[in-house]
Amino acid sequence: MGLEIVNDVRTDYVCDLVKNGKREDGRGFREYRDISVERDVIKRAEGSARVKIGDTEVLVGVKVELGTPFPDTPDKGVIITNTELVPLASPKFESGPPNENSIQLARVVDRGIRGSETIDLDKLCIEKGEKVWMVFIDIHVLDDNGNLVDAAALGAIASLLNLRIPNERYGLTGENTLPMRDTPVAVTTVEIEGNILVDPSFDEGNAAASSVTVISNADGTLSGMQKSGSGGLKEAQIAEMVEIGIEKAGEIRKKYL
Amino acid sequence: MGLEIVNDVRTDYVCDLVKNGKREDGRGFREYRDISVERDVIKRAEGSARVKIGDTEVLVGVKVELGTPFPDTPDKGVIITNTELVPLASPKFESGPPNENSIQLARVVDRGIRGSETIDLDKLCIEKGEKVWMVFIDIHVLDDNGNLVDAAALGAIASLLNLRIPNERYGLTGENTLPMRDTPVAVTTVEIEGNILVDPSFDEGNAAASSVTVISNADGTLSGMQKSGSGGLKEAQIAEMVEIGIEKAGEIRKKYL
Amino acid sequence: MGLEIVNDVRTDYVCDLVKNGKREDGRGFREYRDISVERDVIKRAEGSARVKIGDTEVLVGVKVELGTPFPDTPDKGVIITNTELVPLASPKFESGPPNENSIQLARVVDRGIRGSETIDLDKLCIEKGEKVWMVFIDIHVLDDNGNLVDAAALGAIASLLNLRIPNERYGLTGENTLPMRDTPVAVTTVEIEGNILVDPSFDEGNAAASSVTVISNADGTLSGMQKSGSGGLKEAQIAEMVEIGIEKAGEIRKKYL
Amino acid sequence: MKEEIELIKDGKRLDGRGFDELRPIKIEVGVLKRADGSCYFELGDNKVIAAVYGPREMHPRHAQDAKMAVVKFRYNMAPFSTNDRKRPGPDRRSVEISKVCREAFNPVIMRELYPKMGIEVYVELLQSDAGTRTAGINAASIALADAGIPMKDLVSSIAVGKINGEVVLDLNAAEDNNGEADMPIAMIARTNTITALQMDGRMTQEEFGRGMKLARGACHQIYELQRAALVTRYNQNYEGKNKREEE
Amino acid sequence: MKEEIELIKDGKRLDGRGFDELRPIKIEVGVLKRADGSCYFELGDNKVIAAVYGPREMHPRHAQDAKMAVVKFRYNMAPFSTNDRKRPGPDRRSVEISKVCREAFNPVIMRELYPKMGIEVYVELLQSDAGTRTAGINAASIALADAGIPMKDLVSSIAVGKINGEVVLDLNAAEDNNGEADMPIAMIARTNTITALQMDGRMTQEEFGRGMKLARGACHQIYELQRAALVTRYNQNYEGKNKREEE
Amino acid sequence: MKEEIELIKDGKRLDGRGFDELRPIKIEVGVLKRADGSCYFELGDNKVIAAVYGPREMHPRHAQDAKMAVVKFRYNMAPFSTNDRKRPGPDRRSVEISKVCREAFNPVIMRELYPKMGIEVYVELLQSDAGTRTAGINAASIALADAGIPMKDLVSSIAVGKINGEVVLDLNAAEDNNGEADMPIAMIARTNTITALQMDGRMTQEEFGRGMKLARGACHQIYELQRAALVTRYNQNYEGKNKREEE
Repeated sequence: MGLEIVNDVRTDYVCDLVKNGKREDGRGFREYRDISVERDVIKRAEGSARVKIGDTEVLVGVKVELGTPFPDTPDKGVIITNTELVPLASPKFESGPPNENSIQLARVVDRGIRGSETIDLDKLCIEKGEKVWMVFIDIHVLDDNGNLVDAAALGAIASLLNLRIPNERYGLTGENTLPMRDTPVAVTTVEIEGNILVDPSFDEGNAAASSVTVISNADGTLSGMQKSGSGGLKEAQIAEMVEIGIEKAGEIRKKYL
Repeated sequence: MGLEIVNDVRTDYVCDLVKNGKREDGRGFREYRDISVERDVIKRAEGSARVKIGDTEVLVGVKVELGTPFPDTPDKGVIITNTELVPLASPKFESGPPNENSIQLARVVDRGIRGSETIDLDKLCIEKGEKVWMVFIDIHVLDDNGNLVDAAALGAIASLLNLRIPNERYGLTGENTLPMRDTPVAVTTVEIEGNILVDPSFDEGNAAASSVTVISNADGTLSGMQKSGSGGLKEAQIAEMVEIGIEKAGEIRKKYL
Repeated sequence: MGLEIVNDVRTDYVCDLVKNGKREDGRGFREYRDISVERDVIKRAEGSARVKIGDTEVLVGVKVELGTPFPDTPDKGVIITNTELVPLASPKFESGPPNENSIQLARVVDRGIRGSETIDLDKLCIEKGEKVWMVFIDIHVLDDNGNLVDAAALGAIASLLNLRIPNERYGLTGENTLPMRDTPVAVTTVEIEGNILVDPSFDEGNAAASSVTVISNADGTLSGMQKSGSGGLKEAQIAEMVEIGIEKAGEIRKKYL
Repeated sequence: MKEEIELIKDGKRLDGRGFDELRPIKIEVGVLKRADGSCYFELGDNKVIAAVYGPREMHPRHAQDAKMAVVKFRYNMAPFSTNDRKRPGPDRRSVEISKVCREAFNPVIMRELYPKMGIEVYVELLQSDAGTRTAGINAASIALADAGIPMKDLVSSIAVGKINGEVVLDLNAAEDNNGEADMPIAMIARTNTITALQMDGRMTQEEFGRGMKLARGACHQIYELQRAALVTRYNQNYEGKNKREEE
Repeated sequence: MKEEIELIKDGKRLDGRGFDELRPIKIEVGVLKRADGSCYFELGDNKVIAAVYGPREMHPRHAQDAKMAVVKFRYNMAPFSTNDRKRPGPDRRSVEISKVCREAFNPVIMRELYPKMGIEVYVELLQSDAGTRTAGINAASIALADAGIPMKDLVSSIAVGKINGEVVLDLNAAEDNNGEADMPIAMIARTNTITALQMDGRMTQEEFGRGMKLARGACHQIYELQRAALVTRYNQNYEGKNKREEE
Repeated sequence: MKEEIELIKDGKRLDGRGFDELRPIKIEVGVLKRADGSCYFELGDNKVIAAVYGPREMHPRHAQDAKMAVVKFRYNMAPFSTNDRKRPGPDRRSVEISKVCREAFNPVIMRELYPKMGIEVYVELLQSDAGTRTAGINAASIALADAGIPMKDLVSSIAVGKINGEVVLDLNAAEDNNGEADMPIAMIARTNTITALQMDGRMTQEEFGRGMKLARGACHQIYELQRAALVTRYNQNYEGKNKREEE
């Protein structure tokens, strides 16, 4: 109960600021917090990246293992994206199987990578119907201070971009790198009091009625979208969010990928 | 709490009626509600039937897929009967894994089909120890207004009676129909105030101390029985229930199968 | 609540006794309750033993089945130790998946057997990478009156000592006995009011701040240890516990194995 | 890259539809006796039933909201609704869809009228052919109204997508499996307010805009069908009631 | 159709029993210290222990019944009780059996004496050889009495079945696996009131009637054995108590 | 028997360490914003983060202790922390380790100050190389202090083991996998009080004694590093506060 009142107060505070054209941390509405991307941080993973957006911190590790393909795609490798919202990262997260928020997070990141066809799944096939590479993208959230999805998506693509295929470990030969065909970047905006803000902080995420994640590719095409939250949006607002999404993705791609 | 009082009142009402030789809906003690059986209602299923008994509605879909046999029966196909008491169907059902009621329902239906040896499991074997047909009988309850088990069992046998084996889908040739050896029909009676009533309505099911499901075959032999509920029954009562069960099964078989 | 007060009272009672050099049942601090080991009590198991330590009763059954080895040990058999703290055995046990207590119990017993290399896992391999014997050690607690771990470990080694490999059942030939290389015995001591007591009763187990299980072999070497409980122990206390552990294990081994 | 499969021939889709054409829709209201409100909805080969229970006491208590009703939404596929049998119980896909659908109704349900209560919406997919979540939302919208849950307006839903380079309305399974993009949308048709939006696949910003326009038009059509079905149902009830009173 | 396996030879069953003969029964009462009541029961090669806890406070609270005690019954097979190791934990079979067994006791336990309380019955199958649920009910009946739970009467249980065309009593595993039908029954022997009944396989109405008669006779025998075991136990307790008082 | 692999050469271990030498340790305090206290800890190639939340209200209520705070400890390996991907979620190993670690802190946390409350400790293994639980305990100890949880003292932890017949300190993965024994220990270094102890493998009583001595020395070293890290953190906070006040 006590906590909910605090939430209400913070929401009111954030909304008041936005009405006056301001944000908690002094940013402009279309401004991201500081971003940092550190790669190859986990020795045991075939690819990894630690991404910070402001105080939000996400660690993505990619493991590549041999497995059997799905029966309906015998000549394609497998990508599995998984998120753990471990209780270390937020007083709101709880131990237990993935809930709808962590499932949505994983699925949106996955959708961006699939939609952009970044990874050529055919190249992950070793023996049709028998042996393919399984690529496990594990998103480990360390500190949730808002906008997890952009950090997770950025960590995923950064990890994939210098993936090492562990041929040696399985006694195989072949290319150890995987040519990437695209670099999808997710940009999340929220609607608060009729305004569109990019990269919501934790409190802004709570205060917003709606949020939209737009994932776009190097050529500016869209490769995934997801509206979330309990509010409605006008077409023009969504168009603006798409516009911002493509623009900001370009900036992030240039700077960090 | 409130709900429980309502239940008590309805139980008293049903019992009073029965004492006076009457039922809520004016039926005789040995009278079924209207039955309807609609077949092949689901395109994606290899067999299906929608059964209504009064306002009770059950949808049964049968899927046939290739799988590996159980180690102890390498030359036999597999039948798996499963019930979902989805919360759509009743204010009393809850989401989650099958509880004892849905498990009992599935197992009683399964028992009838197995006991009557309706399906020749040997004919479901394609390659001994390697490949057999798996027959999944899924009972999806849509509207629970009493006597689910008779509706489910009727839906199951109706679905099986015109099952199509999907040989083509798996690149196999062979007969697409499966000769059925029997037509087990389940008939449920309840004991209320010393009287035996067939096809209990929802309130009658709640009011009854005991209920007995009798499954019988075309030749009048029994192929499954299950007593349920917290009351005791005299031998003579059970004998009467068996008598009614066989008789009513004959009528239903003639009319709907 | 009521129960907790009872627990507190019993704990105080046990502690007062110990301060005066006494135990509930009149034993000396280094004295076990009566032990009995009955072997081959379960026909369906390849090895079994019913162990009683005072009123504590544990039934261990070992099943041996064919299976595939783990990928990283293709030429070794598999041992799986599992404990069920079934609610029959104690008012404190609840139905459901293994909790931390039952997992710890199984893992400590397992550790003793593995640490002593009692079973030559190489001899459980039938066909490298394909077929090995899986040895399931199932610990079924029947009556929890304290010190389950010593009873469980004794039951496990007693069951293993006359294990029959079921070659015939799988159409195999070969030795039906498995040469055992050692006889690890677990001895648990607890610390109460600065004193070290062996073989804690139920109330002593609750009253103790710490308990230590020491598993040792025929030659007096250690093959497993586990401290449990919320207290701290001095080095000298642990040394004493190890000393007692090795001594008592020798006595038990001589008498019951 | 997917090999291109011919999904459009002579300006028509394989099932004969034009680019902006909906599949046939069939609606029945009040089909279940136990539920407080219900609706059977067909969209092409999709067959879905929605049921609504509530507002009723919410369990467990700690899941209650002191200020407004909590809406539960469960999207579930029957095991036999798909080509390969679907294992019973929720999977990651259905958990996500349930969330998106629930949020699609939050802007319209007057939740503040029922603090501490629960409103439960259950959608069962009996037969699926792509676009199942849009069919589910359309059905749920009617079932909510049938249950008498106060709503500011109905929610209507449809998907648009891209096949063989063309932006088209309401993909069927063949189109969805072999197409380039799929974008399910839910909206309050009368105010053009979008309450759900997802996109999968690859499309340009311009195609996205065209898709939105197509979806808007279709949602208006669906809204009219939903309204008509509810009016029919209301009249039936009214007549039924009058009849009973006359007797 | 099952190939017929010879289970009857010269009018006797393979284990030498006549058609209406029970397997050997062994009963020990009060075998567990922690439980409020307990019983070890052997029926041929079946070895089962039952324990009873309660009446005691019921958790969680919402599972309480304001008018009477709630009976919990858990039938569980030890992993090593079967030829192939049984995976620990409840499966569909044991869930169903637990329900049937619980209901078998509802007519006799005076639940109305303990509103809001729970009475818990745990049955562990240590070694199985067909007829396990009947052995479990017999054991539980004694354990309930040993725990002092007020009951109107004991419940006794046995199965009848059909092998090689004959109706026989108390099938063992070989007979159950190769027979035509199996019908476990529980009854209050003194009043011939049936409290549990299941049937599997195929039998005629006439065979069913004969089976009922066989079961009735056997339940009366079992009832006497149950009573005798409880009397012995009572005398032990009484003697023990007297002894202690003399000391 | 394991084939012996050469792990010691010319009196040195393969990574160049002496028998009584720790792997390099790196500590950062207060690395997470959301947690009440946190610590990043490296022990050789182990990378671990610990976070502490609380004391805060404990859910569910029936898990509360009326007399003191309940400590929850969750040891968890990230899926990518190991050579073979670890399936997410707790397994038997992590459940046992969580229990042992929780108990390692019970003697020092002043739980009686916070009746009915919960203190939650979360340890995430990001990269593992044997000795993960000791790294986790060391990290948790600092995170608890960083969260301001009243403790009688810090807990320090290290493993000793036996490789090629020698008792050595702080096994790495190669040594652990091919060694003869491993013994993780936690202690209150200042009072030489052992709060956690496990042993795996095979060692003599004399070797056990030597191992204890080695562990004791190492825990004293670690204790000093933990203290130093906390002092640095405190000074930072203090300076930061002063700076802000000056502005």
